[in-house]
Amino acid sequence: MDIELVKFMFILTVMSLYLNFAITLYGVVAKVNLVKKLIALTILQDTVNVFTVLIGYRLWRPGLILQPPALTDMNPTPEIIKDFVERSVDPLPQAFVLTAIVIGLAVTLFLTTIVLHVNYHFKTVNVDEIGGMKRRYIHEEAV
Amino acid sequence: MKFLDELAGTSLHASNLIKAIVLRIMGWSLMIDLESWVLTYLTLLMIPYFIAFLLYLVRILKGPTLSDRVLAVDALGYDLAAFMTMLTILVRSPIIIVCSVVLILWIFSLDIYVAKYLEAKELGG
Amino acid sequence: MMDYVDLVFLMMGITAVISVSFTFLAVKTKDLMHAVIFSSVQSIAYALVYFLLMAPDIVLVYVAVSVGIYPLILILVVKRVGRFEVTA
Amino acid sequence: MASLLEWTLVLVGQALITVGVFCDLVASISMLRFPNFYTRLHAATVGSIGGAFVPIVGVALVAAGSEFLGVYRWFLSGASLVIAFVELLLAGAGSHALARATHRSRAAPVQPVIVDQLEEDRGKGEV
Amino acid sequence: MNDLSVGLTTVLPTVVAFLLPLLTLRFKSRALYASITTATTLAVWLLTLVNFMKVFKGEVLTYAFGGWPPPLGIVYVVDMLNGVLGFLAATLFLLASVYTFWYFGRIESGHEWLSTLTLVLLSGVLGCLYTGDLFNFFVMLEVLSISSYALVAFFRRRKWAIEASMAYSFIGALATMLFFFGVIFIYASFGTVNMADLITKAHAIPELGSNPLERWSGTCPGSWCYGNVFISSALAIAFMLWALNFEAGIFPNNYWMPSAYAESPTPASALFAGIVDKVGTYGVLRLFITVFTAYGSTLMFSVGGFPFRDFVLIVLSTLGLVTGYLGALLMFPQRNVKRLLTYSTISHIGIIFTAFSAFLSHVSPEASAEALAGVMLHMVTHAFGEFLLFVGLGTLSVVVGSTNLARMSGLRGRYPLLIASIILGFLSLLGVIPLAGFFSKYVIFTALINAGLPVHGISIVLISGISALGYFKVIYTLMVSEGSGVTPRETRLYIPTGITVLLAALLIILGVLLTQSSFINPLMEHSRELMSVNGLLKYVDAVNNLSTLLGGA
Amino acid sequence: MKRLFKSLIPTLLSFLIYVIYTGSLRVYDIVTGLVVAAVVGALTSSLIIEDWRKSLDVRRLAHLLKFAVRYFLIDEVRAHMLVIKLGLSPKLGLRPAIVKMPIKTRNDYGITLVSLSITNTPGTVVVDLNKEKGNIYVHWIYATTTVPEESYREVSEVFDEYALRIFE
Amino acid sequence: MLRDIIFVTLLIIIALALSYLTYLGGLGDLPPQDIRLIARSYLNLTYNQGVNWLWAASPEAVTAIVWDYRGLDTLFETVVFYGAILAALTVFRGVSKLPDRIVSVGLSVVVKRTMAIVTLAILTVAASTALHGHLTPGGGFQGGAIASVAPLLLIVVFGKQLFVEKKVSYNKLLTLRNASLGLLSLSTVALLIYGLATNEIGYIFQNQAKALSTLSYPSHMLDVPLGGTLFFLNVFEFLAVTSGFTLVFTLLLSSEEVILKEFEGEEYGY
Repeated sequence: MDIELVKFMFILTVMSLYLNFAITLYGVVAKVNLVKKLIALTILQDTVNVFTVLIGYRLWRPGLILQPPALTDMNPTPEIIKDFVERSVDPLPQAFVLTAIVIGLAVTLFLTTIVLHVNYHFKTVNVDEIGGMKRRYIHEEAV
Repeated sequence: MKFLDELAGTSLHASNLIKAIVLRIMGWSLMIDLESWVLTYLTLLMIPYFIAFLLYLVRILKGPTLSDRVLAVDALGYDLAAFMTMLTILVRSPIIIVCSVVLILWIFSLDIYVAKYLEAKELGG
Repeated sequence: MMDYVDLVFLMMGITAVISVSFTFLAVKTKDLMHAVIFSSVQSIAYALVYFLLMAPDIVLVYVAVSVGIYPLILILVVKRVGRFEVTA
Repeated sequence: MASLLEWTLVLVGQALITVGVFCDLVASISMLRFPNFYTRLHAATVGSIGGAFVPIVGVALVAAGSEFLGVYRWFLSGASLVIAFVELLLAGAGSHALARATHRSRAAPVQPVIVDQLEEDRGKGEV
Repeated sequence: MNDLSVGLTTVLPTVVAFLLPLLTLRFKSRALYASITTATTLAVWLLTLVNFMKVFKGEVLTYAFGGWPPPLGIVYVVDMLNGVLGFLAATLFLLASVYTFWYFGRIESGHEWLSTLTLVLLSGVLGCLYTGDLFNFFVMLEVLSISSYALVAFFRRRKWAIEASMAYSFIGALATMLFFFGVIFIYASFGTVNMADLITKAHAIPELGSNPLERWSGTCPGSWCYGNVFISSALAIAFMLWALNFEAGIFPNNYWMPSAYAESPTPASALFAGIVDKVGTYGVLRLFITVFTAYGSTLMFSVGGFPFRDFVLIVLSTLGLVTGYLGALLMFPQRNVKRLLTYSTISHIGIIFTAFSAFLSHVSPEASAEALAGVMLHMVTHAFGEFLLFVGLGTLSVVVGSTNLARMSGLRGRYPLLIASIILGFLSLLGVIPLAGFFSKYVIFTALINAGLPVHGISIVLISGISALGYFKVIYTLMVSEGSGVTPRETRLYIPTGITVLLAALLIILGVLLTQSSFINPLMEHSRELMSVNGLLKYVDAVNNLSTLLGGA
Repeated sequence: MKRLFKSLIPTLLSFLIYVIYTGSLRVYDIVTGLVVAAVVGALTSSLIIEDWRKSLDVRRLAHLLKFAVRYFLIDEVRAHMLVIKLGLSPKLGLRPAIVKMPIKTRNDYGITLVSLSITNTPGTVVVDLNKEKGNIYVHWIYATTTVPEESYREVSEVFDEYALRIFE
Repeated sequence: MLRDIIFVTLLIIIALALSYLTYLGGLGDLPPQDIRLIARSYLNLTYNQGVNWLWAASPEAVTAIVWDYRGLDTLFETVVFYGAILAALTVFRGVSKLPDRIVSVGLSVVVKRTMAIVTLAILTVAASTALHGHLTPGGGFQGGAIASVAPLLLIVVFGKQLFVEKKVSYNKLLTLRNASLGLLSLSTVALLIYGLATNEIGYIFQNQAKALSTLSYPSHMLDVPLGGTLFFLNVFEFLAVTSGFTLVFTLLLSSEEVILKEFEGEEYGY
């Protein structure tokens, strides 16, 4: 195996994730359409999650086959467990991501209901227009 | 060559011939390691598969209509699922096959959603 | 002779780069339906990355959530909101 | 040591996978070359049946023959067969649903086409 | 050692929240929902009371879930800082659920959902306060946020309620995601998310030495653990602070607060202003006085000869100053009472953040401890005052059918007790002498002066002075203005009046107690300990002992 | 009793899928598989089975198997060859057409079998169908004829006959 | 436009700064040479009978972490999901009680029939994923997410009318979801309650026997490791997630007409 290529590709992956992070952050903050914001937010969540799992990866060495963190032997001897520890990837980030994905899904479900309601009430999902209406409303309330 | 010599040495009786061939093939199978054979072959096949994915991606980028894109995503998804099953053998962890099961099950849903979007007035109707 | 370890990393890198272009398209496209499709392609790319990172547990949830459920709710919203992003 | 049966399974499986790879490449090329959505549907069918169903069955055979994968190779093999079964049903239904919806909503141009009897019948109010 | 009273606080409301909707299918009685909520919050209140009594005696309570030794499992750690806040939270939730007995008669529908969401919010708040694990903090922050979003959108036919929830939830989701991103940097570089473990890895204090936690998560020699710990702690703190500042409502992130607090149902807005915004503040405090302290933590690396931690604290306290002035200035023109109260909350949170400047590394430990005591006291007095005002004015809004201040004039003859306690609450927030609000502000003020930060100290007085305008506007309307001709819908307000009077009495009693040195001295003692290395050691030792005990042979 | 018979085939199918998917025959798998199959079978039986007498007919199953073998070995291969040839030929010689074809089967499952078979062979895709009149509209990439009856014989007659035998 | 330019430059700066700090070593070696020590501890302990006061009795480390070592996270993750559905029910309250007069047409008969057969396969695969969560990758939420594809696609393919015909009502779904959540939380505190009753030490979320506590769930069932609570938690989570998804999507996919009717008028309350 070519260690230079492997390192380059791994760092390329990390950089791509940072780029995705920046693009979606732009999408969430600067886009005026709520649906666009929603799409960007879901991608942002996914990017953070992929990044997390990437942290728990490890370099393959010749003669070492990586495996997912699941033991395939039902009656393991200490040697098998030792081998398993040497070969498995980090399970903790995976557990974090599992939690984070569900949380992201829950938040997105809620945001969907809210976007639908915004559409029912304001007949638009453009935050600039809604902001304009709100400024007028607050002005009326304050006077 | 040696094989033919052996054959010539024996009388050309049909049962003997079959026996010899079977023995010979078993001998080969002892000589070549099945593991490295499978893995090398699959490693070589990965590359055309990946090229096919890139071509599908070009179609997704070009469009031009919604249906074209969905269709390309669909084909990409099915092929990716097949690709994942091969990769499962390649990385020698059979239990990660479950991934392609879910991929197969869910890629189809995109078709249905878009079809419903195009066809009906209400998504729940 | 190419080792398959290289191949795994190569695929990971290429997939990540592909995902950047699709993220960009998903954020930029004016047609929201096309944006949904692009974001689901991006999700498939991430699913492949998860697969290569040996995280089958996550792929099980991730594919279901972001290839199956996000498109449904996004298409549902787009159906009610209107397909094209209107810029004021 | 690998027995004759295992070699047979592996070789047949690999043959199927090779066919699958070929179909897949052809499908992706046709997907680019074909002129409109309806013709591309056929390329997608090549991709999903020849390019996915066949190699998945091949993988099931290879896995059944590869002893080095451990006990869980039967899991791999069985799950592959389930995938193949489900895929056979879903790919067709998906293409059909998409084609029908596209034709009904006129989302994609039907041209070039020699004859469109569906459009004619729809004009007569028969569909 | 393993205190069940700590562990049950979050699990109990969760179990009840799971089971409550089942009852709603059978029984349609509002009183039943309110009594179940009240009974649950009462039980939680008793548990937090027990915790508070113990931590006041100087113990640090821990609970390891599942019996796992700490860095492997999740551990709850309660010291003085979160013990006080936990007790405060449970008290406010208890009062809010008592208030719902009255309030449920005044809304059309959704009583069962209001009860359930309140219970979910309770477990979210207590989980955020008690947890000793950063990832668990993120999860609990999400529990808190999602129930808050739902409560803001409770009146779903009112379009501004939906808009407020939209503004809150979109940026809230982004903020919590960034918090998670920060936690990931911590894990990547330190290899742990447990706070006690993180403390030992992030500090180079010889007393911390070797500890049982390292058996599971390894040691961290010098600047390189699994990555460069300085860089990653700086990155992590940047992301996490943004999220926490959003929850607390500090300057660039405070635009969602007025609408959200004004549009949510009264008990919910009272809870938001009382305790939910304190959770963000608590998070910042925990990060700066326990996890990344001035005693040689990884955040103390110098940037141009200046410790990075001080730099962050200066930014925070400057933002706090801006927030304080902004809230005070914007309070006056408001006609909507709830919106006015929200701006008051914003300005008080600004005051609390201003006090963080006393935690700079060159300030004397004495002044820092005094500032911490002031911050804790101010959190309590502000929570009581703001809760009282939201409940009182919210009740009046329900009664007159509007949140407009002008409609509330001329009610003083009708509800004298309620109005009187509301005015006491305002005076306490303003900082008038016999009331508790004065003493908390005074402690912060003297601490800032002692710390050599006169600008910050005087700003607190100025902010109070500016906000006095807004407060007196309300007091004037309630006390002096003649009636606007609105006939109130109700005559008897036993429950709301009882709650407001109770809180007003509490504010007076607390004010009187704070003049006694026998009451103020233990508090100062506790905050001195929290700010010192001793407090750090105590926190770590509690977790260490638990780990040794549960780790077995 | 009727419900039991009705859910027999779904239960068996579910159990089969469960065992194949699990890929092992430990006691745990068999026990959980039986429980899951019973529940899933009971839940989906009303969706899947229309007439339980037909579903328990072994001869129909035999026809189905015969059809499957024929379909994969002959029809699929032929269709694939055609489309691959079209896709790779330097000059795309397409003759796309949407052709109406009358089919004989009226049963839901019969129509499904015919349509899926046609769609899954490359070169022909069912675009729409009219259940009452028994017309299916097929997009055909290389239409040799546009007359409904002739194209029926070309494309769907085989499938239709098997569908009649299996489901009618 | 100016706003866009400002944001773009800001974000490019953020991306560059992140990249530079990563280059300086904020994340350690890329790719990491080895996993972190705490991960080694988890992998070592998860199915190590030699350390049976610290094992999770599950060969699947991720499920063991998710439901045992860090079970509290997952319980509250479930609460977040529950809260999101609760929020949807709160803002859609009233819609579930109105009769939905949507006319169901659905997609073509081919898709309907295929969907009916595939539903069976999906449910079976999902149940297997959930029931083998402690042995192979998978678990309660994974199974639930796979299973929920069935009701979602059934609604989209057949139309909402199907659920009315099959008598899958709001109340039934709510009961199923909350009952399974209740059982889930009960199985997390079961050993604590048992311990309190018999005056022994028990913990919230206890699974196997610990250093100070002898209480334990069974570690094996029939001929496979069971993982104690993991099995029960997976099953209940599976039921809760499936019914929760079905509940929220039946609400979200109600026809627009009905929802708009529910939103007529201004709401009283402060």
